[in-house]
Amino acid sequence: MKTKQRPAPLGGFNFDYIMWLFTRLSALAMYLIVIVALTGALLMSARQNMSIADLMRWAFMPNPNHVASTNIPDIEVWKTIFWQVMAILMLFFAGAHGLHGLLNVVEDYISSRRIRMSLRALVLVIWVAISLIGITVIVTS
Amino acid sequence: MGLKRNVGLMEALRYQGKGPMLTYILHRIGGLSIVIFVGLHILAGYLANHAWGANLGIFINSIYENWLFQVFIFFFALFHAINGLRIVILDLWPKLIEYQREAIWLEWFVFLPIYGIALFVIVRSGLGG
Amino acid sequence: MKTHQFEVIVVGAGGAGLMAGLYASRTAKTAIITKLYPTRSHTGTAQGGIGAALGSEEEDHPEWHTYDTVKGSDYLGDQDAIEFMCEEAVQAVYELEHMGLPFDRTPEGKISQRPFGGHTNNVTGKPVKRACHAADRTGHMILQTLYQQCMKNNVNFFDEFQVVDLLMVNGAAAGVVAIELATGELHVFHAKAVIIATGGYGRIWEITSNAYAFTGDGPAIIMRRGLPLEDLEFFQFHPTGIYKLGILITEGVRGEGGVLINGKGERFMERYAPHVKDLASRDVVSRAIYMEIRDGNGANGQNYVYLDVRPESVNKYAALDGRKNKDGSPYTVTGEEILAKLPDIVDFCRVYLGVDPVTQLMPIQPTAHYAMGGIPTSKYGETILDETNATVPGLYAAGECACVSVHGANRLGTNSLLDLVVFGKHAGLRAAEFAKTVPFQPLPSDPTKYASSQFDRIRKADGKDNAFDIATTMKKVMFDKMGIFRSGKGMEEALTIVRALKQRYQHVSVTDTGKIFNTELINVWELGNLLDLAEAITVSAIARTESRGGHSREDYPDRDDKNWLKHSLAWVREDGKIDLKYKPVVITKYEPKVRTY
Amino acid sequence: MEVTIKLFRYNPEKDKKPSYKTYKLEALETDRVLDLLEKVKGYQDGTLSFRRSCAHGICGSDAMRINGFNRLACKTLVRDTGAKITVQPLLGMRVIKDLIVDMEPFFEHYRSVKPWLINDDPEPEKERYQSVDQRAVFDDTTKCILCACCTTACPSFWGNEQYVGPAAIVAAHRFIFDSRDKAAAERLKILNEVWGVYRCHTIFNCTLACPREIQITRAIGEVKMALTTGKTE
Ligand SMILES: Cc1cc2nc3c(=O)[nH]c(=O)nc-3n(C[C@H](O)[C@H](O)[C@H](O)COP(=O)(O)OP(=O)(O)OC[C@H]3O[C@@H](n4cnc5c(N)ncnc54)[C@H](O)[C@@H]3O)c2cc1C
Ligand code: HEM
Ligand code: SF4
Ligand code: F3S
Ligand code: FES
Repeated sequence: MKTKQRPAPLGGFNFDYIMWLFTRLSALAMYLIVIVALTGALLMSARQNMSIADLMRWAFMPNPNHVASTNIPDIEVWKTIFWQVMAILMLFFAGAHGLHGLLNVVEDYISSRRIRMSLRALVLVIWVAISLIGITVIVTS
Repeated sequence: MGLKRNVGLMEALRYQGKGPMLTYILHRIGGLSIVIFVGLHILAGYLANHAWGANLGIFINSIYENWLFQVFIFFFALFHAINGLRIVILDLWPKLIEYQREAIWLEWFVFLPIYGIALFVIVRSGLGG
Repeated sequence: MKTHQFEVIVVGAGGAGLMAGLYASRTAKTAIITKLYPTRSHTGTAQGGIGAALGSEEEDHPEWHTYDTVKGSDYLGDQDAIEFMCEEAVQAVYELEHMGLPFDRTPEGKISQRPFGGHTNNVTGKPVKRACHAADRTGHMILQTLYQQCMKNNVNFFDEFQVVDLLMVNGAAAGVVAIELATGELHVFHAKAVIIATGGYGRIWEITSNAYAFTGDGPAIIMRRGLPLEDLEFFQFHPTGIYKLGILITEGVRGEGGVLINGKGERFMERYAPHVKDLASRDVVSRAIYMEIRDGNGANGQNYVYLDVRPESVNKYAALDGRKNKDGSPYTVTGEEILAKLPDIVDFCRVYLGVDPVTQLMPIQPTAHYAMGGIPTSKYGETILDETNATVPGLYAAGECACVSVHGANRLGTNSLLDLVVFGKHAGLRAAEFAKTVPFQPLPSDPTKYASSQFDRIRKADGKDNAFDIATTMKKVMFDKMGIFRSGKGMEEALTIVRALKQRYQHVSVTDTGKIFNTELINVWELGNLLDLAEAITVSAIARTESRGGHSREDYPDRDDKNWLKHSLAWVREDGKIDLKYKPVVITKYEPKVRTY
Repeated sequence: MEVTIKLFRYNPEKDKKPSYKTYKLEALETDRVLDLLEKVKGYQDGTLSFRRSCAHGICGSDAMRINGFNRLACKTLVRDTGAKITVQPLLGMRVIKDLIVDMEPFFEHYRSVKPWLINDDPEPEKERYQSVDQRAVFDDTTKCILCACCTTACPSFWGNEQYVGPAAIVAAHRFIFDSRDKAAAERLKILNEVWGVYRCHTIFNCTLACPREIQITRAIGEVKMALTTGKTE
């Protein structure tokens, strides 16, 4: 005695839905990156040479800049393509997550559709700008 | 006739929302402070590399170096990360919401010692010890 | 003053009103006027279930249901109407299911049913599973489902409009006058047909399971307009209300195997109803509790006894009674099952008593519960004018405020929800049909005159008396003297006091002079309704010199079919005196017999 | 014991601004806050206005903020509140008078999710079958009494009254997960908008405030997951 299956709804691909999911998934991705960066840092003997603040800075943004001023004897292993890619990934996730978060907070209080759409455009521009700048910083340092 | 719909910030904050409402407020403040700071920091990193903006860049970076600021930002960053994980888990596996009360306990249980240690380290180095 | 025009006006948005509105709106332009948001209606509190002989779990027939209802009514119910209701019951429940009502289910996926007081297998005499239920919030689900269907079908609602007067022109209903609570403004609703479904009036009594809103507005309005009310002396006291608060503990608790225990720890219902014991009909159980208390067997010497639904007691007594599951295994329950089947009851006990029924006893006492009497109607909801069963054109009534009479002298549990659905539907259909055949009556020249005069009187009174005091006194005296057991002397005393209260009521005024949500004014007006009804109830009861169903007299302990197998009709005359007349009971198949359980 | 009850008062016909008035009265530990309001109205100040009906937590009329937290006055005992009680109207609604707020926007949101069974198949002669498990999936959300305790406790709703609010999502959940209903897709579409489920930030104020102890946040979570997976079983 099974009742007939109803037509299953589509996941409804709109901005709100995608960003909702993205926020959660990017959060998980950031965790992953942080863990990889932390493990990497420890493997690269950060334990003896780094303050906790520097370690955190590295974990959240594995960018050679962030460890340049520490007591690490050999900075070269920290300056690889691998870590640059990780840093860019982190930048991508954190940037999109954070800026959308900002937008999300504002949207909670904005009723007008026009303003909402303009803000979204604005945030997109900021995101692209920040990302470009960020990438420049990462690759040039 | 009647009053306008009015929810002032203070009125809202005075609602006796218990544990989860507090985490929401902290999460929100935390998220916002991180984006703003991270944004500035990236800018600073860029500026510091160019002679025309080096001063500003260095100034912003020096805020970060300040231990008082670290006490603040580390609190929110850590809290945002741990609380965010709770939200992600509860959102993606609604069945677990049955344990939401425990989740909040657990969250503080994880957060406090980590932050405690970090606080100790930051303050000690901040006070030049 | 604003005027609206609809073909059919339904007053009240409980189960009966919504059902009527839903059906009337299919063909006629209909509006439902309600003083509460529809979902706040009292139907939402009904717990146990709705009766219908579906036979989803065991053999059952509408004829058995009919017989049980006739017997339950102490033979005062009109048998043609009862037969009609019990036949329609089955389809009515399926219809509710189709509308989306989330009934509990049997393992096969059918509508789940449970035993209820007075419902029996006519062959074995054992309780039968007839109450279709959705946990212990069946009424809530009926109310929600019907409201949802009304929204789906775009029925017009006037929420928080309180009807205060009925307009009659040329002996026919012409509309109603209502006060919009949010503005205090009077609105006239011009209609071809009016359906009254305002619910009961249990707030007359001190200990009651009824809502604050149960102030008998409909019957009181009808009475003031010179129409009769039927069988007012019959009011049901439910055996199990929470001690002092009166909040209802459903009979379903006993259906699931709970038992009543007196102060000595005995299961006393064995002595009063040897066959069905705790599942005897309500009047019988209430009287038994009262007698236990009177004999000094109350718990802790107080005026309450215990209801015991702890799994170990349930299992013990179920074994003693030889209660079996469908497959023949002995009936047992666990604490979790109790919790799953009666979640709200468990919650009430925890919140209001600080008692956990799974491990502790619940202190209970009988509580005023249900008005068997009310606006006399035919089985199609048409309001009856006099003892010849002539009807009032365009005026209909359904639900607890009406008296069809299917409940006679005592209603069986689950039959009220059934009454709402069946007669609500037919009243709606009839009213819409009628509206299609007649033109609008002209409105009287000053339609709001009578209504505003009532409010003006209250506003202008000298304010020497306090409404709250009057209400408290009325409730107390009605509970003491017009409760489960009555006597000629006691009732006379009650009548004197109620009449004195009515005099005092003339002095009650209001301090709130505003218009917007002047709940004080409304409450005082409602108190007037309660007082009027209390008087009519007492007068009707004094006249009936016998004991039958909900009306038990110590001075006339026996049923007297020779003189009293008849319905009473009460009119209030211009000068305020109450006239009584009588009309015969319809008997088809079932000759009155001695009633034992 | 003697209790002090501080009430939010506002009479639109007289007052420009709301104020608080304090009343003292005798009460038992087991008295409901609703009983106290009735007594204040009966003996001390007849102008006090509030809604109530059933007096035992089943009709949803008397939702208000008691000691800063959304509850039903008839389901809150003096035992729980202590001797000092503050009563305010629900937050985020227009106050009409004293403790009475305008419920229309709330019901508007409720109606917006089509809270009624939609199934265009021909009706069977008897009941539609539904297994015990299928019935259990949405049991929790059938308990809602539309009291608005949840929606008016939600910071997102405070922030913007266009958010449909937890109560509406609960109503939608009740039908989305009912195996007899065929319109889950339509409802999900409505909730998949800016003012739908995405204003919910898993704050839990709703769940904690619900007098019927409905796991509201869980229901909302299930709706969000239904949007992600397309599964409504
Ligand atoms: C606690 C409890 C449990 C019960 N359990 C069961 C059970 O298990 N099974 C069973 O069969 N029966 C049960 N009953 C009985 C049954 O629930 C009621 O008799 C029935 O719900 C009454 O329905 P109604 O539609 O007549 O009135 P209601 O549902 O009370 O509706 C009355 C409506 O009229 C409106 N109204 C009233 N006055 C006015 C006015 N002046 N102007 C405009 N509108 C007005 C109100 O707003 C309301 O909408 C129970 C009753 C109670 C109190
Ligand atoms: C591991 C790290 C992180 C986790 C687990 C995480 C998790 C989350 C989650 C789940 C949300 C959604 C909250 C909601 O919708 O209710 C969120 C929101 C947000 N996050 Fe993060 N986040 C992390 C890192 C960051 C970073 C690095 C930034 C800044 C760049 C950031 C900024 C924000 C902002 C601004 C919001 C919106 C706040 C709100 O809606 O209340 N987060 N975060
Ligand atoms: S979900 Fe709970 S709090 Fe919200 S309206 Fe329904 S019963 Fe009230
Ligand atoms: S309080 Fe509001 S944010 Fe979500 S979990 Fe409840 S709806
Ligand atoms: S009065 Fe009905 S819920 Fe409180």
